[in-house]
Amino acid sequence: MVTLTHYLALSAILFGIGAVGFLVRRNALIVFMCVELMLNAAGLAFVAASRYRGLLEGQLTVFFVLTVAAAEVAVGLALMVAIFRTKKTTNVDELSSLRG
Amino acid sequence: MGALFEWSWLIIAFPLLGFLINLISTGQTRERTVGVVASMAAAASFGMSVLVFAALLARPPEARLVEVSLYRWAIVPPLTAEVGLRIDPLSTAMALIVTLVGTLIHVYSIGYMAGDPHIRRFFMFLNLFLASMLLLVLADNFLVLFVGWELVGLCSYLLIGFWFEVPYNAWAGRKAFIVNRIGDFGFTLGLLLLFWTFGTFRYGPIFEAVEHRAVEAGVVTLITLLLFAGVTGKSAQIPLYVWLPDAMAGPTPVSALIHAATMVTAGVYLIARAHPLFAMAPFVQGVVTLIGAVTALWAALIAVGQFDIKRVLAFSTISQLGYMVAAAGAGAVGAAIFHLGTHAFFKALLFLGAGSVIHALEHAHRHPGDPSPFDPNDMRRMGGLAQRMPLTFWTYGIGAAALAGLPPLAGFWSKDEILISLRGIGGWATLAYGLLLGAAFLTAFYMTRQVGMVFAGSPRSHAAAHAHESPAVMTVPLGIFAFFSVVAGWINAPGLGALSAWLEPEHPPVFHPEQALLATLIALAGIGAAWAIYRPQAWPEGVEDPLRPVLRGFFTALTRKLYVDELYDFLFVRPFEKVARGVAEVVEPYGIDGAVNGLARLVQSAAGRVRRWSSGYVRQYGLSVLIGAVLLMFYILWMLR
Amino acid sequence: MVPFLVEAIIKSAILVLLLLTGFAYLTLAERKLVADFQARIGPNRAGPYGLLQPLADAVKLFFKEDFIPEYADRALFVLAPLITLIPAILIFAVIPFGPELTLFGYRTRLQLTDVNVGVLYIVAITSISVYGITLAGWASNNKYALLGGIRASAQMISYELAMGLAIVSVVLTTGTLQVSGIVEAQRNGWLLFLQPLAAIIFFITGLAEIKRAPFDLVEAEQELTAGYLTEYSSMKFALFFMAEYVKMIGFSALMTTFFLGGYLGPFVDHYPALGVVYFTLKVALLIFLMIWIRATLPRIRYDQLMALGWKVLLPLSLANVMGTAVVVALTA
Amino acid sequence: MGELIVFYLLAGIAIATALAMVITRNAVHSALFLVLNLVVVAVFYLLLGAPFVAMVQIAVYAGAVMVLFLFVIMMLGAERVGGATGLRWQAPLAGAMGAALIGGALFAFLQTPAGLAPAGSLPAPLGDPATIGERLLTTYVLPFEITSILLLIAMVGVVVLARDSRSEGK
Repeated sequence: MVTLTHYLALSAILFGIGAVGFLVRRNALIVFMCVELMLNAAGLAFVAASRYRGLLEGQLTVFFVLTVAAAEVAVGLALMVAIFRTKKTTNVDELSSLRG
Repeated sequence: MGALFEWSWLIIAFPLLGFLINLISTGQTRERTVGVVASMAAAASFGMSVLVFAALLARPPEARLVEVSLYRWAIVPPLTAEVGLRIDPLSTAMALIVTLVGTLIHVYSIGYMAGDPHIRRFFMFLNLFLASMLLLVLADNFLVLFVGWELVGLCSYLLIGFWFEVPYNAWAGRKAFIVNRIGDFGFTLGLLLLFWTFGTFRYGPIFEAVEHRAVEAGVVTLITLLLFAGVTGKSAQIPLYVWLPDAMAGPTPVSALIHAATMVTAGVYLIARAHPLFAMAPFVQGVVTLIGAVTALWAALIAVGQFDIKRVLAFSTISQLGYMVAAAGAGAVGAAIFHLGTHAFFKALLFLGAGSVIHALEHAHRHPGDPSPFDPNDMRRMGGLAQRMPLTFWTYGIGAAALAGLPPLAGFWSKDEILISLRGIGGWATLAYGLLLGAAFLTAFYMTRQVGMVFAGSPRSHAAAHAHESPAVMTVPLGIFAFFSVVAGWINAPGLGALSAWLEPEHPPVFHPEQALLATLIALAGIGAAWAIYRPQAWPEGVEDPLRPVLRGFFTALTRKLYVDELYDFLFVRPFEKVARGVAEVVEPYGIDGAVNGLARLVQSAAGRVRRWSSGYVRQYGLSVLIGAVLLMFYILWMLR
Repeated sequence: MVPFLVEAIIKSAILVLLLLTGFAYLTLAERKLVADFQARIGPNRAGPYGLLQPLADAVKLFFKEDFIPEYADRALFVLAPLITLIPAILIFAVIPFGPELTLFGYRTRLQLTDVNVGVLYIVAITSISVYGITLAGWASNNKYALLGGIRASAQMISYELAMGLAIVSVVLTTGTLQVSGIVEAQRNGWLLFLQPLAAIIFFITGLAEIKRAPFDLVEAEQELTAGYLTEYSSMKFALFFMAEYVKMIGFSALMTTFFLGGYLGPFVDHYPALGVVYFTLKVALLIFLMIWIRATLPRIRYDQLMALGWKVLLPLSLANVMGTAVVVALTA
Repeated sequence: MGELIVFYLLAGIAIATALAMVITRNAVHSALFLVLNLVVVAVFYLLLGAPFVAMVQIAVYAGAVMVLFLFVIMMLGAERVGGATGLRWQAPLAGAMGAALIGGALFAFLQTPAGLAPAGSLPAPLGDPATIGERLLTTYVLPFEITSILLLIAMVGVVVLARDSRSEGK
């Protein structure tokens, strides 16, 4: 019997992997992908909850998250291209000119 | 017909719309357009007032009260603030006076202000002024009335200081505003007390409660006293009248508007409006009546010693307001509003006439290119203008005669009614009656003096000798006002009594021939006395004022406005300035600045250490967030354990 | 559960088998037809009328050397042809080939699955079919290949928008996302007549999506040698080739389903098997049209391609969607 | 039972692809693993009775977002990133924190009995495109519109950001 807990646990694991990836990888593009993975994990939790509660709102939330993620990726990648043009790198550790 | 009342908010909306149109119009708009838009807005408001008035007139007298609820402003239990209009005889009468006078002044301003670089701002404020006053007048509760009251104060400040490039003008605007604030402070307290007592701001329930004696008389006494404090500010009564003479700093149409229609009448209107409250506090009624009467005499006295053509009129207004306040205080609301109306016409006439004179002198002075400093308001530099500006002279003469109370002009009837209403009461009212008779004499005196100095004799300056009549856009309103100054009194003449029937059907106006005779004699006496002193033949060459040798030191005191400004300066302004300087020199640099700087230094040193956390590494920030999230999660788990 | 699975497996098997032979003879048909258009004879040596030519080609490709460049990304280089082929085949899962009919006493629909999000499924699958080509280009580690791959994906992404919007017009008109529902909605008239603009846009964008002439810039020999195919040979090349032709069939099937009434035709209600015939005929007609276009029109330039996609087709399809929405809202 | 096997199989793939995505050195491979992960999650959506969201997930995420990623990676040639880092101590701490996060979450979910409840009988039209569409255009029409504006803003922003300032005015 697959329960909500199964899905929530899977979601938590995926989220955790995404979070660790975000903190460990230095390639800005992969860092970005890790954010997408985390969003995706959250989406899974939403849809699972939606199924087990019999509510549609979870799916709608995922729908909105998807569109927002699309917008975010577009802008983020454009930023990255712009940064690459001037800095010639996508290493996040070399993009630290806002150091205090 | 009832549907018309639903649209009565248009009376306020039209000038507001004019204000908005001129606000959003570009700087390139032609000045003519600006003035026409503003005047049309005022005229539309007047038209709407007439319609509402007619609709109300069509109703039977006992049904002449319509309350229009417009908008629920705020609900903060127990306070429900609603914006509503009260259409009743008093408010429509006021609205008619305000919009009629206001419209004519707008039209006049097109000519008077022509060429001013900031004419758009001027007309915007003028429209806003009118809208605020109408809001004040038409409101159905004290709160909205207060909003209008304050807006009127703001507009007066803006307009008195309209030519703020001259420091004196800005100072005069500030003075008007601050003096009004003092009165408003009492007014605000009165409103709070009112709400505390009655639990509402709406006129209807409050007056009903008063009628049923549902509240203690003591509280009402306090409330009315506090409200009266506001009145002394706005309607320029002792002790807060000092701002009005300085309000002459504004353009002349503004003075006319302030004196005739929009600003100073607000106080009288408030007393009339809150009449049921005042009726319950006989002590306050006595105070109001006496203060009004004393103000009337006091201001009339000062007016005798003034040389500025507008300043004389300003003190005259204070004096006439004293009449109205005294009448309203004595419960003669009809008489007070009657005088308010007639006064609006002839005072507007006088101001616009004075404006016409000033306008002419200024142009005549500027024309030959005389570089010497020249005050076009100074009556000592005038004289002999009757031949050069006949229209202005004749209309001005009518206004002066109306103000002096010569029958059958407007001032005669309304002043008479006030005097009669005070006669039968006895006690303090008799005292007030006496004072007002004295004031009537002085009124006739100083008006004759002014007419004599300005129009009679030979010119006493180059500019006066070369003055010309003003353009039609200025003289036509003069003619209209002159017409009203003649006939406005007949509306309430004995036997007709239309205004009284309209405002208070139960009190028809009474006419005592002997009173009328007495008043006429007093006025003639005043005119005669003034003419004896100021006729051109009696005026030797080189003498500044023939009255000075007669009164000697006292005349100097009169020209210095009886030293009241100096007294206030000594009593309030100087000590306040000392305290302020003390605060500025001691408390601020050491107390406040010290605290702020110390805090800043603390933050600075702390930031120096904290900024090392801001490493610029995105991943490190992310790690901080994750650590925070983990800690939070475990905290929640621990709490739920 | 189990009968459902069995049915699905049987259906899929038949489908794949049909597609594979269909693809093989499609290559022959194209060569023959183009030859005819160009007044040539075409392949005629292998078997009667060259009917065994596809077989000969297969044998030839099979025995070629399977070459992998040294600096290529080996895993992706191998996977790319598969990633290209699979979505092309997956499209057929929701296409109804005929109405419901009884076969061997078993009532079934000539459609693998009739999900209620069929149209979305089609959009989703088309959108991921970009991967194979892009990856093939990248994995080859070759400039021409990479440029070809990027060009291909840019082209496909650009035209996907207009294509999606054309499909939206169809969905708006029929009011369903179920593919069989769209077919059934055309009983009273093909959508080709109701939505002529959408049909034209769909056809043009479809040509670009499957990179047929005149949109075959990806393989523009003059500029890119063979584009993303440059480093491919032998069976892997054959897989790409196969994917191309399967996509051609798939697109024709989609066009038939969306605009030409799918399996509908005279007497189809009485003889359901006729539906398959109609369907096949319509698909064949469209394929003929595509070959005809290939033989007739020259290849357009890359900037012309982008301008056409973004400045003509996209606004047109947007306008069409808006117009359709207004009409639907007014008639509802 | 079959359901559980499917779940564990898919969950295994999901976790494996996620890990592979984080671990692999090559950004293109990372992106592809993420695509796989997204597709697996879409399959989960299908299992959970959300076909619409599943299709949108594939079309938007796999079809658009990740293609964009691949594009940028290939265009910038940013498959492998070089350069130094001043954060050597970060990786172990991040790993520990991630483990703590997963552990805490698992602990919390396993503790909560409500999560163990089986799926109730599913109302048939839940997740059906018509229902979702209706809900989006009635109850949630405001967020829906806001989202469309957001997309427009993103579009304009991207055009502004991506325009090469050097080629301006040509």
